[in-house]
Amino acid sequence: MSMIKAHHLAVSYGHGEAALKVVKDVSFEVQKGETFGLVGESGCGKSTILGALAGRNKQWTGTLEIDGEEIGQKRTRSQLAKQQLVFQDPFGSIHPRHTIGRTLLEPLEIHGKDRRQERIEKVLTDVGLPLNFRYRYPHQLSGGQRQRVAIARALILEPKILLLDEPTSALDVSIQAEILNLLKDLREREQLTYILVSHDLAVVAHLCDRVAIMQSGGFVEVATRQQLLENTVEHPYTRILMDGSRGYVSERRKSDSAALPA
Amino acid sequence: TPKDELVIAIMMTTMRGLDPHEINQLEAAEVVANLYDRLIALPPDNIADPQPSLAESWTISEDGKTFTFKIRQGVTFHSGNPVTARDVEWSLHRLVKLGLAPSTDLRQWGFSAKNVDELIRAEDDHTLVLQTPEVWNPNLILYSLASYSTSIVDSVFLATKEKDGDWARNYLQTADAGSGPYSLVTWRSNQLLIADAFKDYWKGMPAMRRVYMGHVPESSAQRLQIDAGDVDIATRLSSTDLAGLERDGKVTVQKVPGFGFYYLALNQKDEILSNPKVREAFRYLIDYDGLANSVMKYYGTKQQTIIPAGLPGASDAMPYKLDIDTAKQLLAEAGYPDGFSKVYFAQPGTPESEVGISLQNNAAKAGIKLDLQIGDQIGKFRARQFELFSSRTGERLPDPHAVLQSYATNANNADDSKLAGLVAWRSAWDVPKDIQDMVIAAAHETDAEKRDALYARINEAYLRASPALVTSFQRTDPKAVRNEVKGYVGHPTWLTRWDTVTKSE
Amino acid sequence: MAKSGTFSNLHDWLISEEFTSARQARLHSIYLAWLSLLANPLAFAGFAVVFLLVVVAALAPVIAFHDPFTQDFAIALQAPSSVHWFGTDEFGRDVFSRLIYGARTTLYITILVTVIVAPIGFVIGATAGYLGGWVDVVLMRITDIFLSFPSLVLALAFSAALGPGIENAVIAIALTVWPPIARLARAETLTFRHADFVIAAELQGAGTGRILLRHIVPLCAPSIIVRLTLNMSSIILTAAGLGFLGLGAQPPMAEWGAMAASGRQYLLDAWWLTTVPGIAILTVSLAFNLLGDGLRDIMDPRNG
Amino acid sequence: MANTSDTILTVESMSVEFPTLSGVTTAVRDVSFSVGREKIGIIGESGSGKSTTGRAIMRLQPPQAIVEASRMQFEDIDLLTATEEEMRAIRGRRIAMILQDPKYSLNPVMTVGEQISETVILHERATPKEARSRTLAMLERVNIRDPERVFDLYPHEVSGGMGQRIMISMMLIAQPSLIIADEPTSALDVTVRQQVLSILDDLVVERNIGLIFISHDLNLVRSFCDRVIIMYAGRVVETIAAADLDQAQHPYTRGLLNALPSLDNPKDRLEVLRRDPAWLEN
Amino acid sequence: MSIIQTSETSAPRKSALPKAAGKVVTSFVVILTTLLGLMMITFTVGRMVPADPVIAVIGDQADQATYDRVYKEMGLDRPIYVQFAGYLSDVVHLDFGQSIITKQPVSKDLARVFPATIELATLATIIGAGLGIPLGVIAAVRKGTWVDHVARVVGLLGYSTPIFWLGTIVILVFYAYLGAIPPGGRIYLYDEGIVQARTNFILIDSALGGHWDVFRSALHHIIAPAVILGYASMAYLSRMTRSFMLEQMRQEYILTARAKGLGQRPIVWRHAFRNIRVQLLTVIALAYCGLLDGTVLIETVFAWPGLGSYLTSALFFADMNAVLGSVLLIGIISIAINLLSDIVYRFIDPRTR
Ligand SMILES: Nc1ncnc2c1ncn2[C@@H]1O[C@H](COP(=O)(O)OP(=O)(O)OP(=O)(O)O)[C@@H](O)[C@H]1O
Ligand SMILES: Nc1ncnc2c1ncn2[C@@H]1O[C@H](COP(=O)(O)OP(=O)(O)OP(=O)(O)O)[C@@H](O)[C@H]1O
Ligand SMILES: [Mg+2]
Ligand SMILES: [Mg+2]
Repeated sequence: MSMIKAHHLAVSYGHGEAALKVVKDVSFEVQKGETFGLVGESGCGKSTILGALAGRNKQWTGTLEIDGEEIGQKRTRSQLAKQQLVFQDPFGSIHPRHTIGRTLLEPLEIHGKDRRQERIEKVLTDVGLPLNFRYRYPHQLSGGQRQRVAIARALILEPKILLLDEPTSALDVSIQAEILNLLKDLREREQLTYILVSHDLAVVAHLCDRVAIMQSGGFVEVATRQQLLENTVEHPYTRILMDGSRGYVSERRKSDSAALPA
Repeated sequence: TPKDELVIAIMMTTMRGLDPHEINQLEAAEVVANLYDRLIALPPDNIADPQPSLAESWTISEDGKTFTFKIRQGVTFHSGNPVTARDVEWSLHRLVKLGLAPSTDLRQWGFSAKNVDELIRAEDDHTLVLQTPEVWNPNLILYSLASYSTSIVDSVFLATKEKDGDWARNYLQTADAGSGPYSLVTWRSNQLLIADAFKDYWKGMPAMRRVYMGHVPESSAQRLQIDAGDVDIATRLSSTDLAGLERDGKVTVQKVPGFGFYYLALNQKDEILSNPKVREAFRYLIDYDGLANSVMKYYGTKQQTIIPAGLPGASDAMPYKLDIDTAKQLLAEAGYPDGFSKVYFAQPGTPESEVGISLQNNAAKAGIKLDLQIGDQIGKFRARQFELFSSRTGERLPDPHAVLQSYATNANNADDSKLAGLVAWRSAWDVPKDIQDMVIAAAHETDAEKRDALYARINEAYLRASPALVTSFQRTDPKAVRNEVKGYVGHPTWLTRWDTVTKSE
Repeated sequence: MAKSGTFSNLHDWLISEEFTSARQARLHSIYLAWLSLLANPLAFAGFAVVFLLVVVAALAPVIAFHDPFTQDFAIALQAPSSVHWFGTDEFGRDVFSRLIYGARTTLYITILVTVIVAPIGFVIGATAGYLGGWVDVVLMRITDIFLSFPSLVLALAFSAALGPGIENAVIAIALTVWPPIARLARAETLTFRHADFVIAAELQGAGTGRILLRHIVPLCAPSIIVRLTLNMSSIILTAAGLGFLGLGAQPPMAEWGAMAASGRQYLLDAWWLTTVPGIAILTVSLAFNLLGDGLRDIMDPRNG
Repeated sequence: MANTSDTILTVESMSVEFPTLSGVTTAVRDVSFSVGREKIGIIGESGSGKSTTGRAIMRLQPPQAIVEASRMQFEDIDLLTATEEEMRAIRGRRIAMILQDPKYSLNPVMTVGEQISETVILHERATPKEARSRTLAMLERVNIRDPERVFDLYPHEVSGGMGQRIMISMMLIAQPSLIIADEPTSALDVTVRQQVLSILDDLVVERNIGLIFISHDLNLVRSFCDRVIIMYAGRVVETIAAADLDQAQHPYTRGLLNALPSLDNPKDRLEVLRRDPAWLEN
Repeated sequence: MSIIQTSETSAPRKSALPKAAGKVVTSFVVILTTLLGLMMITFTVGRMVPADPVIAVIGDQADQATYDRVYKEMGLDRPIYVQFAGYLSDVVHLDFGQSIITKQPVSKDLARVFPATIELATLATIIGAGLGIPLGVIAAVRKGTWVDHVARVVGLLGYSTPIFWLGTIVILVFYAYLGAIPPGGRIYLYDEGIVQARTNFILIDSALGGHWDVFRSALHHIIAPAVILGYASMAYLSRMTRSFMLEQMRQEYILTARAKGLGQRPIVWRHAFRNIRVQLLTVIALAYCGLLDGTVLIETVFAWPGLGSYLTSALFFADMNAVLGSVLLIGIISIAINLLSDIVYRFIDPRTR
């Protein structure tokens, strides 16, 4: 069953002459429980696609179907609850003057849910945070802890889809590992569907089943995880990105010794 | 200041134009007094004695209705034109026909735009005939012709300045066309006025070559400046500053008497305030002595009766003093033992605001809560939309009639009769008929002795009527003059002259 | 600080970040602010004076040992003495007592204006900033119109129009104070408008009202509070200026500006009449400024 | 690798402390290392004291910071006793520093050329004209195609990659013998990063100077540097040749390596770093 | 790495100047609506003032007939919107009506009083900026030292002093006790009428005419009010400069400059200060407009015949034409100053070019 279906999706910013088409005609489908990756350089439109899916960018054309339901530019509250966004920067995505408890309470109030304390406790446990963290303010938390809070906030409405916009790129490697593991666990436990944006192919390959490689608003290639790991991607641009995630390739050394162990 | 120049510090904010037939206030009148001459002059030291000025002499007909004036020859305006009876005729017509505030000076005797052409005529260049529609005490007419409002303007010159039949009104606001001892050089509103001595003045060129009037609104600034010798005369000083100056001895303070009062008006449309006992109670709530020794020291003299001191019929009876208990008792008798609350409008500026604040304080002690609002509320007073109002008046005729007409006549107390010039009407006070009749009779009375007696009776009756207009002080206008300045004599009807001024070392 | 046992326990409890309740979390942040206030002597001095002002205003009848309204011309304009600490005025009223009661007026005006202005300024500014588009254009146009009057002129015009009186002065001053607040609220809102946590709330379905009140208010609050505190000084000065021009508080109410203004008539004989209330205005307004300046350092580190 | 033994900088037991409201924080503790004519990487988690170390070498720590060391020798100069004036002569001239984000580390209201030539004018008393030609040459050296045009551009008019190349030319124009680069490429895209790094690489090798390369990207440091210093909570836990990184001994280093997802070496679950309090003692 | 907000976000009321011609039109419309709103408010307020304009003309004692006639003459019998429309159409024809106080065309009055105020405000701004900006820079550079604290107290005192009171005290001390300054006004009364009014800036006129004694007299008069106003503006400018500088000194590019080996002085002046010039300009413009405020009180204290005292007395006596004319002028000035600072802004700041 496909959870997300985007058909000829195009997204733009601005109006009239200043209008800028940032995502140009992309189509994809994500199955329930699948993780779909989006990779590409800064400004190629990754976040914009997520924004359109999340209901943030309303200037899109094409068709969007989420959980079997066709979605319009305006959404109802329950439609909004179906997918939740996790942002890149854990320092900017949590209200600095709300305690964690307050941050988690907020969506429950909006949606008028019951058993609030219980839900908060559950979700804190789910993301592996001590319960008394709910009295803390974000500045008293580390980056990784904040990102857990952000994930908890996204989960508390029991969505079907998590849209992850570079969820670990602001974090240290060691913390990144924890978050990636957490995401993996949650996916299994809650039967979640992910779309993961990253510029690091290694991260994407770690978590995703399929990856769309983007360049200036369009997909250049949709590769499977297998293709990435086996280095059998087709597009040269994908290859450059793969090199990049391995580190620095010395031009001099390249010319010194033509062959480099693969 | 230089020896042949005179510097006067005034508060200029109320000086609105210099057209003698339009202005209505003291500072402008002093300027007009010096830019223009009038048919008759009233010497400041003997104010009730009309003296020739532009009129060399005059005769009054037997029936008391026709006045014939002989116009002085050889007098010229600042423009060089000779002063003739035609100018006098044109000037007086202008005053009446423009019909602005000062025109009351003639209109109250029955002159109107309709009849003035006929009643005021130049027989020839040197003879002016003035007929009154009714018989009035002749002094009233002569005094009126000595008022700043009857200043004689240069009709020939103004003919060139006239636009759209405006009687050169626009031009005269900021210029002069007179024959007085000074001619206007500059006037910048709220800043300064410069006048130069007129070389060809008929009484000879004045000693002060140039006169400056500077806008110095602050009392303390005026005091500092006169003390330092930066100005010669200061006219807006608080009592404290005047006392201070007097102490230091460099300056003499003149208390120029005026024919007006500090009054408290109680709106008679108000049920409480129209109670005679309540009115009476207010007379006991004024701290006559306290004020007289402080803020009113230079601004007034205690006077509780309605005829100003120095005029026929005046009395020095002082039946009232501050007496909270009596006031309380009167209020209780009136049925207000617990007092009441009223809104009280007082005029801004010293000493009116202090008088108001003092009254408020005493009233509070008697249980009357006054919501004092200090500000320019004359419009509300005129429209009878007030509860209590206090201010001061200043009349320019040295005759009891001037004050009494306003304070003691109210021919029709209806709202729509709009006798808004009269403070009695404004207070909605239906003045007892007998008092009103006596006031009218006295104005028509030509026999001086009978008239004096009549005024004495009016004065007494008025006091007994517990009037809606509570008068406490007779107005005086203080002027501080440096000792080296001689001959500057404050004039009770605002016609202070500069041509008599000299300076010693 | 003396560290007796209970105090240091309390201190530790307050300073600890291992919260066990929401109340502790709140008290913790208040306590930290208090500590940084203590660490900033100038701001603390400002706070102390403001605190003193409040105490004096509250206890005016106890502190003032003369009636501030009783007149007696016999003792008018007396120089400061042991009976009348700051002398008497032109009506023989005790200046010290009037000064004490004047604290009430000052506080009353300041608080009332602030209470009126803060919500209005915030709602207008935040709405404009958050909604953008034509709402922004219209609201900011109105704000600009009010801003392009010099504020004293505007206050002057309005209180002249509304008539003298303290309530009218409050309204007039409020009219001049809200536009900068609205501007500030808008600027602040704009910086948060596209913040991720606001977007997160939007994507969860929060309405405009909720976002403004729950999310934007707490963020704008520090800088608006700082601005309001600094404004209190200018409110005091404007009120005094109005009092000086004869608007504002009406007799017999004691108001420092009016006292200083009416004292000017007696400047040369009774210097205390102008000097004393002037210094009072200066002190209190300086105190608010010091406090506001300190609060800025404490609450709004961005402005250093 | 050339002249690794030729030591440029020696740091022995350096500590940096910051007094704060709640006591003194030690940002760097007892750190010792030396730099030769090589590319030495410093890696570690956020807050482990990498930048603080870099700045302390240039004596550019915030005024309230307290720096202590038993020895800080740069070539012939004792950095511990050098006066501020001497330091100024060293900064930019002999030790240069490249910061993370060109968008913020270039003065927005001065032209690029002006900012570069300022260094030459300052340190070599060059005339403006000389400075200009030196600048143009340097710009060319960092592969900027139209130096004349770029000279008069303002920082907001250049892209991130170009900005970082400008930064490099500004810092290398006075021919320093040591460069401290604090995450010089983390604001850049993968492709641009490659270009910038290779320019830096070339210059360092060509001029035979030392480079301290601060980064938190293990793969990058491993492939770019000669030696790696690993920092944890203000301490150096290990110093190792880049090529031997995979054989690192310290559990922290090992933990970091294992936490890394890798294309070449996929794992189902990533290993999570287990922090040992014993690491804090040395 | 993280989404970093641009530094412009907190900049008050300034956006980049419109670039296209269409936007010039928009900003023109904006200015016009502002002015219109300004006048509407003023007009309404003016009509609410309790003082009766008719009585201001005819005085208290006049009778009702006179009152009614003048009331009609002044057009007060028409509905207020008709009066406003009439006023607007006059304004379009550059006719601001006549003042009832001065009996002069308002435009002529303004031409007289406005230069006096400008002269005062300009000198005050020069004093304020000349002292305030360096003080602010020094305070920022020496943040936390006694210099900073002193600068802070001096600055905050300037914010906190009731200007009318300070004026009064200055007159008391410097005129009454020391005799060092004149008591008020623009020049001595007996120097009046000597200088030919060309620009109405007395300093300029007297210099042009070579009347150096009058020039000295004018300078002597302007010093005290200008210093008092300048102090207030210095206080404001030094505080703003300080916080702008602090913000800049925290920026990365300062670290770059230090890493280059630059000394403190070039870092402060060549790098940091250059970055705040634009903001400073805006603030100076604001301060200048704010001074028009201060002049209302200071002109009263020093009997300075400027716009502030003109406007105040016009308000008190319900002189509507004068009030409207003055407010319109003030509005235009503040808009013009802001516009000007916008334009200069574009020349200084490369980012907006
Ligand atoms: N609100 C906006 N208005 C106009 N253009 C925008 C807006 N947001 C993004 N863009 C533009 O759209 C393009 C795509 O932006 P997007 O944020 O989707 O990129 P991204 O792939 O997520 O990049 P990054 O890796 O930097 O997050 C960029 O060129 C950006 O400049
Ligand atoms: N000015 C300062 N005042 C107080 N503490 C500071 C200051 N600057 C840095 N620190 C502390 O010093 C420690 C080291 O900081 P530093 O910036 O050197 O880390 P880093 O390794 O460069 O981290 P990142 O990878 O995030 O850049 C941190 O714990 C930080 O909190
Ligand atoms: Mg993105
Ligand atoms: Mg760092």
